[in-house]
Amino acid sequence: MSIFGFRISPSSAMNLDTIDRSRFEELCRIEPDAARCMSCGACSATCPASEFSGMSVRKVLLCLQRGKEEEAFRMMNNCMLCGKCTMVCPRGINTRHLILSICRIYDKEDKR
Amino acid sequence: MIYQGKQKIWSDYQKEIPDDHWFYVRSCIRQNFFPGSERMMMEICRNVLGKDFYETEHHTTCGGIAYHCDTIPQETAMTIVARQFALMTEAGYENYVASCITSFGNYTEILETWHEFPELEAKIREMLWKACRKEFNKPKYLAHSSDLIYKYRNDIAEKARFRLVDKENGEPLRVVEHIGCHYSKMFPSKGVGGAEYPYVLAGMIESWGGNVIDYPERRHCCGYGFRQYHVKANRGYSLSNTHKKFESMEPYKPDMIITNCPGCPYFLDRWQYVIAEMEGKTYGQNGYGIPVLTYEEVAGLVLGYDPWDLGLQLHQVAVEPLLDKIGIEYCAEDKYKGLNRKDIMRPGLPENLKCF
Amino acid sequence: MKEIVVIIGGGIAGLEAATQLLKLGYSPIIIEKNDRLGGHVARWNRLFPDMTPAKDIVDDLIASSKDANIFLNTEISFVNRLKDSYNVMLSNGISINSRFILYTTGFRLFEAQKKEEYGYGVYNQVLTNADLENWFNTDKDKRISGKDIRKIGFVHCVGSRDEKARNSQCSKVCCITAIKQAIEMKEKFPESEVFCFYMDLRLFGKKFEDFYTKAQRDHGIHFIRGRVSEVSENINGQVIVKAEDTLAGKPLKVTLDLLVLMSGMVCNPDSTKAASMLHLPIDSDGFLQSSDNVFHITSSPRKGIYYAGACTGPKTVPETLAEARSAVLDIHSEITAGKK
Amino acid sequence: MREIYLSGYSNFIIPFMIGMIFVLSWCAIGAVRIILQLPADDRKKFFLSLINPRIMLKNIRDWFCDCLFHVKLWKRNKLLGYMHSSIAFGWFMIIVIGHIEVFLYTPERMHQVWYPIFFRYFVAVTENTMKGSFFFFLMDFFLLVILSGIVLAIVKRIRSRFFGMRRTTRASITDLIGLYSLWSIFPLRLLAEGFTADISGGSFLTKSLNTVLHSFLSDQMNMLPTWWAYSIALCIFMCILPFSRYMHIPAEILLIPLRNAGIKVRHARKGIAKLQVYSCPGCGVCIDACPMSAVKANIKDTTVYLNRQIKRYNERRIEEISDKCLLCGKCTAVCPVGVEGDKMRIAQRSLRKYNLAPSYANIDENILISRCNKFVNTSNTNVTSSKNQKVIYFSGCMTALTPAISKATTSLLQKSGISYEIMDKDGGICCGRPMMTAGRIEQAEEMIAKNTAIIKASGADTLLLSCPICYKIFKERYDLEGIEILHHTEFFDRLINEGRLSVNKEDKKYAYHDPCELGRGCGIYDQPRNIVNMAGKLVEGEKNRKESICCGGSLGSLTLSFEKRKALTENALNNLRIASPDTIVTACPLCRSTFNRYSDIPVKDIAEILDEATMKRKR
Repeated sequence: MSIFGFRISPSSAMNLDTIDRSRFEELCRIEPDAARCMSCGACSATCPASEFSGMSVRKVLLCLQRGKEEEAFRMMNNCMLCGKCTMVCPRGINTRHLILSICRIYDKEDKR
Repeated sequence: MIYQGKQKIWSDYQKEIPDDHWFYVRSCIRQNFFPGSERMMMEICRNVLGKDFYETEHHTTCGGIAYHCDTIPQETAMTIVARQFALMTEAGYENYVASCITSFGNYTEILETWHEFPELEAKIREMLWKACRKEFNKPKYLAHSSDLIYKYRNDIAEKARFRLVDKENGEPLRVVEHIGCHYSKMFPSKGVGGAEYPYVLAGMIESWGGNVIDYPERRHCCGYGFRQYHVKANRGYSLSNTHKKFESMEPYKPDMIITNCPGCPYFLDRWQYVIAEMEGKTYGQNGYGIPVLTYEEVAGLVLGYDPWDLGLQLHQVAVEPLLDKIGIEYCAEDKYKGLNRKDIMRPGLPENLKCF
Repeated sequence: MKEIVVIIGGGIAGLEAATQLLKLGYSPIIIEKNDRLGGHVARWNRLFPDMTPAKDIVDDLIASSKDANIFLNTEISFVNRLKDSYNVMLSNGISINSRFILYTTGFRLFEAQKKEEYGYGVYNQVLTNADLENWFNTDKDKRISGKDIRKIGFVHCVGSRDEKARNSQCSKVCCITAIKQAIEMKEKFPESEVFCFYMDLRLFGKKFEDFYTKAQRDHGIHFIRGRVSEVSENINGQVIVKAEDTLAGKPLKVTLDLLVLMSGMVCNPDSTKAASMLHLPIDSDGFLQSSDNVFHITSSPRKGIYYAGACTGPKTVPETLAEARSAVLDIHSEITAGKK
Repeated sequence: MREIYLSGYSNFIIPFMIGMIFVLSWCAIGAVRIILQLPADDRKKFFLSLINPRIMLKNIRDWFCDCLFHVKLWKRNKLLGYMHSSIAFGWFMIIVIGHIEVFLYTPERMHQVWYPIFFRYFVAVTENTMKGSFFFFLMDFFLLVILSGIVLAIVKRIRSRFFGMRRTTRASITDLIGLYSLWSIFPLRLLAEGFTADISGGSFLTKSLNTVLHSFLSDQMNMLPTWWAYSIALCIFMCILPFSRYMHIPAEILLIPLRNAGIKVRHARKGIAKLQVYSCPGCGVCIDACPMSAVKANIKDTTVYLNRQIKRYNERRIEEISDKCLLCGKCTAVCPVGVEGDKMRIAQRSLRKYNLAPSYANIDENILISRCNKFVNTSNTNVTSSKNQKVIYFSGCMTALTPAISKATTSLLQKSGISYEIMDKDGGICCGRPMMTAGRIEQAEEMIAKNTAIIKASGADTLLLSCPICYKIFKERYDLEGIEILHHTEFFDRLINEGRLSVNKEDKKYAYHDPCELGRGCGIYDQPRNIVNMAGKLVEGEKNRKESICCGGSLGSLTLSFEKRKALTENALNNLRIASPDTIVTACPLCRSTFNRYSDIPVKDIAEILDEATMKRKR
């Protein structure tokens, strides 16, 4: 194999054909409201942890749906479970339990 | 794929192309990459079809690459182009044909800009006059040289010795057509067949007996992208795009790729070697690559010209399997003999990509 | 003698106007260029938000307006303006004198093949909302029937809010139609995954938001905020859709078995033609221009000429019906005011 | 008194002895296990408490008051109190007097455990003495007391509404067996003693019964079956006891000294937690108390059912029940035996395994410190600053969503001329209580450590809090030596008392709602009421103070969905509306926003009304 000094970079596209959404579906079974997010961003704006780790429930949900789990975990790292997002959610999503459920279902190590 | 649907779109994007009397301008880089191509264009148009094609040694670059790389302002590019038009006017021609896709795109863009902003055209006229005391008329018709081969495709097919079919079973060859981005993506109405499903190369392939294959990444850029390839840090990105195209066309088992742009055939050809060396993957059959040819080369092949006179030995991917499939005779020993049988030396062979 | 009112267009607006005019004791004349009544709604299967069968609505309207004079397969050859009335010449040679003309010329569905990048008419598995409704009605479409449909995509705003397609207006009903059809498809193919590609979700009407919530939670329909940029076909004949997920800020692609394009409402060239005969003003969006867009949406600037329904812009079914009634009331008040 | 049988033995005592040995060994083993399960430091604490006379005295008092007299129940419901204490105390007295009789008349039989129980069978009366009649009377009297209690129990079983209980627990099958065997013990005893009363002697009850029985049953042989039946009933009751709710009788005896020793729930299923589960008598007082019971579907999620499910190891239901709870603490407040429903649930939650664990190590507290160590010096000449107090005000996450509270609070601070700084005006770290209630103790501790560092570095001497949720954890878990932790109600009450805030009473009726975390959580009931009384007329809700009803917005519940909370909030609002107040006043940002969502009466924080009431003066 020759060394050229550059490589084929992996595609940045999210390929929905290859993303494994089984855990997200599991999450939706426990938290049917997870699917009801309309991405308004109120949760992100009010989150005290967003300052530290860029936490945003909206983005977490989206990342999990689009196979960007690592990104979601990174954001969730500073979640304090304070419940401000629950208070401001216009759809009344129980974000606190949602976050706890994510913490239970998903696993950093386990790459399904 | 619904063929009638595409035909309907093609019928919407018909371009008027005069039959004769063209002022021909060459590409800056094609002569280095595929030296046989432009020569073959002249050969076919002048000698085979007997058309009037004029070219002058005084023409320069169109400034397209510099313009797209943001190194010169558009006015500069316009003045360069204005000078080319002046050469055409001086020579007494009205139809302007460019060999290069980027030039063609550049000319189209400039003519459209002048059309929208006549004051800019006046300014350029003034600048050209100040710079070299020349005046010009805008070309009446602007074409890319593939437009002309498209126009003459049936004449060529009549005179052809070979067709793009498998000589063993008469099956049409599976041909990938790749259109240069600047051909019609900017101005769909200026290309034959529009931007989504351009017909220019597809028409040639159909006339010459091949079968066009439509793969998902058909519209995707070859990966050249001036700003990508020329900066080494971005070169991987350039390669990735080509890789994406090949991955996408692979299941269709193409026999060959026809292109109409200076950069595309070069990158589609050479990157196959790089991918083979990096990943060990080849896209042709039996460890070969997929031969990438310019439309002039294909025209030359079907007309029966000697492959080595067309410069096919300068391709990275071996063309011999394709020639065998069509049944074009060639002399393997003569591959690396140049003009007057002068030895041009054999290149070293790659590890993973099968070549001769 | 009964006052004659000429109604141009036999869609739901025309039929409802005729019904109301009959009730008020006038003599409506419906001129319809097609061989059937009911317009676009007659081709639809069920209507949001109550999933009312469209056929019921159209049948009711046809039944209630059966006493009107109806000319099918008829177009307007020309209209002359007389002193205080209009002379309408029909293609079948009949000439009508009337003081009132009601335009219920409606809209035309955007021709999806104009968005070449979506490949309607080029790729097998791409169809429009109208095709899908047709399939719901007839169960005949070789693109769907008998196929193993596992992934379905809906592209919102096809030809709407698109300067390139020369329609900058929002077609108003496509979002909710897409959600309705997505739910219906999910019900027909419970194992399938459904993706809706939207730019904005405009769910303004009564119960529309409930539909959205239902689609999200009960049917697990995926909403992706991003406009589909191009569609291609793979070797199995499936379509590959590319879009940017603008919320994630990342490009995205997905292979689908079926792609439904939500063709929007655009102005009907026939209504433009009919309007030009009387030099009625056309709005910048190509639809007929009302006297004003707040108070007199059903009035034209010209005396005796009224509009109802989607000829003045995209409308929902209830809005169209309401406008038809409102226009009839306008006509009625003008007639009774004249008598005094 | 003389003995009839030389052996002092009859076969019918076998069932009783089986039951007795079984239940005693079961309880002994259980008690040892529970004590062994305690963490070592807790165990030590427990043993030390047993030799502490003050605690021991308290234990004895509690044993009598709680186990025998059911004082708490009496306070709550007289009829229910009587029912329970009649049976418990009556039985206790019968056992005690039985032993006294044995001790007096047949001291050599003291070692035969069954003897006092079946005393009347083994002895015959020889002479009528005053002393003897007295004991006979006492025995019959207490038997009557018990029987009256049992009659009430039967009535309660049929019509619980009669006792003012809207809802009661649904008994399990073992409970029913225990119940029926318990009910049958004393009538059977009466019957048995009735049969033998002519030989063994008796008093008004047994003697009269004996006469009645003899009138149609001449044969004394009937007496043996009844003694058998009595013994069997005792056996059934004692054998079913460990598996029924009657386990609470022995469990409570151990729970009282453990509680008095100050031992807290530290493990969800072991030690005192296990003991609390078994101490639950299943009386169902918590059902009516629970704010969630406003919706019928939630009844099965009350503490009594949690205890039952824990006994059954039904993990799915345990999780459901413990996650749903609002943690308002009302069940704990009303529980007659002292089961801590809220703490138990947090403990259950802490058992949960999470794959992802947040960490706050990346948060640089220095940035946060630099935001909050510049104290605003308010120069209010109207008030003389007595001491150079530096107040750090932690408004908390929830107050960030109710800026009216923090605005009023800072305004009051300025009015009273206090030098203050807002700790989290540009965002900060959560107090950790919400994380704690979710059972993620480790994460909460991490937040606590960060906040402690920030507060200590700020240089403040007082930490002022608007939010009772924060207040509770700051009080309980933070180690802020030298810094006084105050809720704003305490702080403002003090300022008023010190004369630093002068309040103009307004002609308004304020209903004060006790926030769960502030009232039951931290025991602060009076200071807010003082403030409200200063600012206007205080009226109370139907249920108030310890009995106050949770607003329904609590962060404690993990699973209760938004739409299902509405009914709870409306129920709590109805409770406050009873005195038709002009304004509902609370002292918690979460209660305030929850009530505001559904209330037709304005809802304000105590700081707001105080700010308004002090504003007038300046004009």
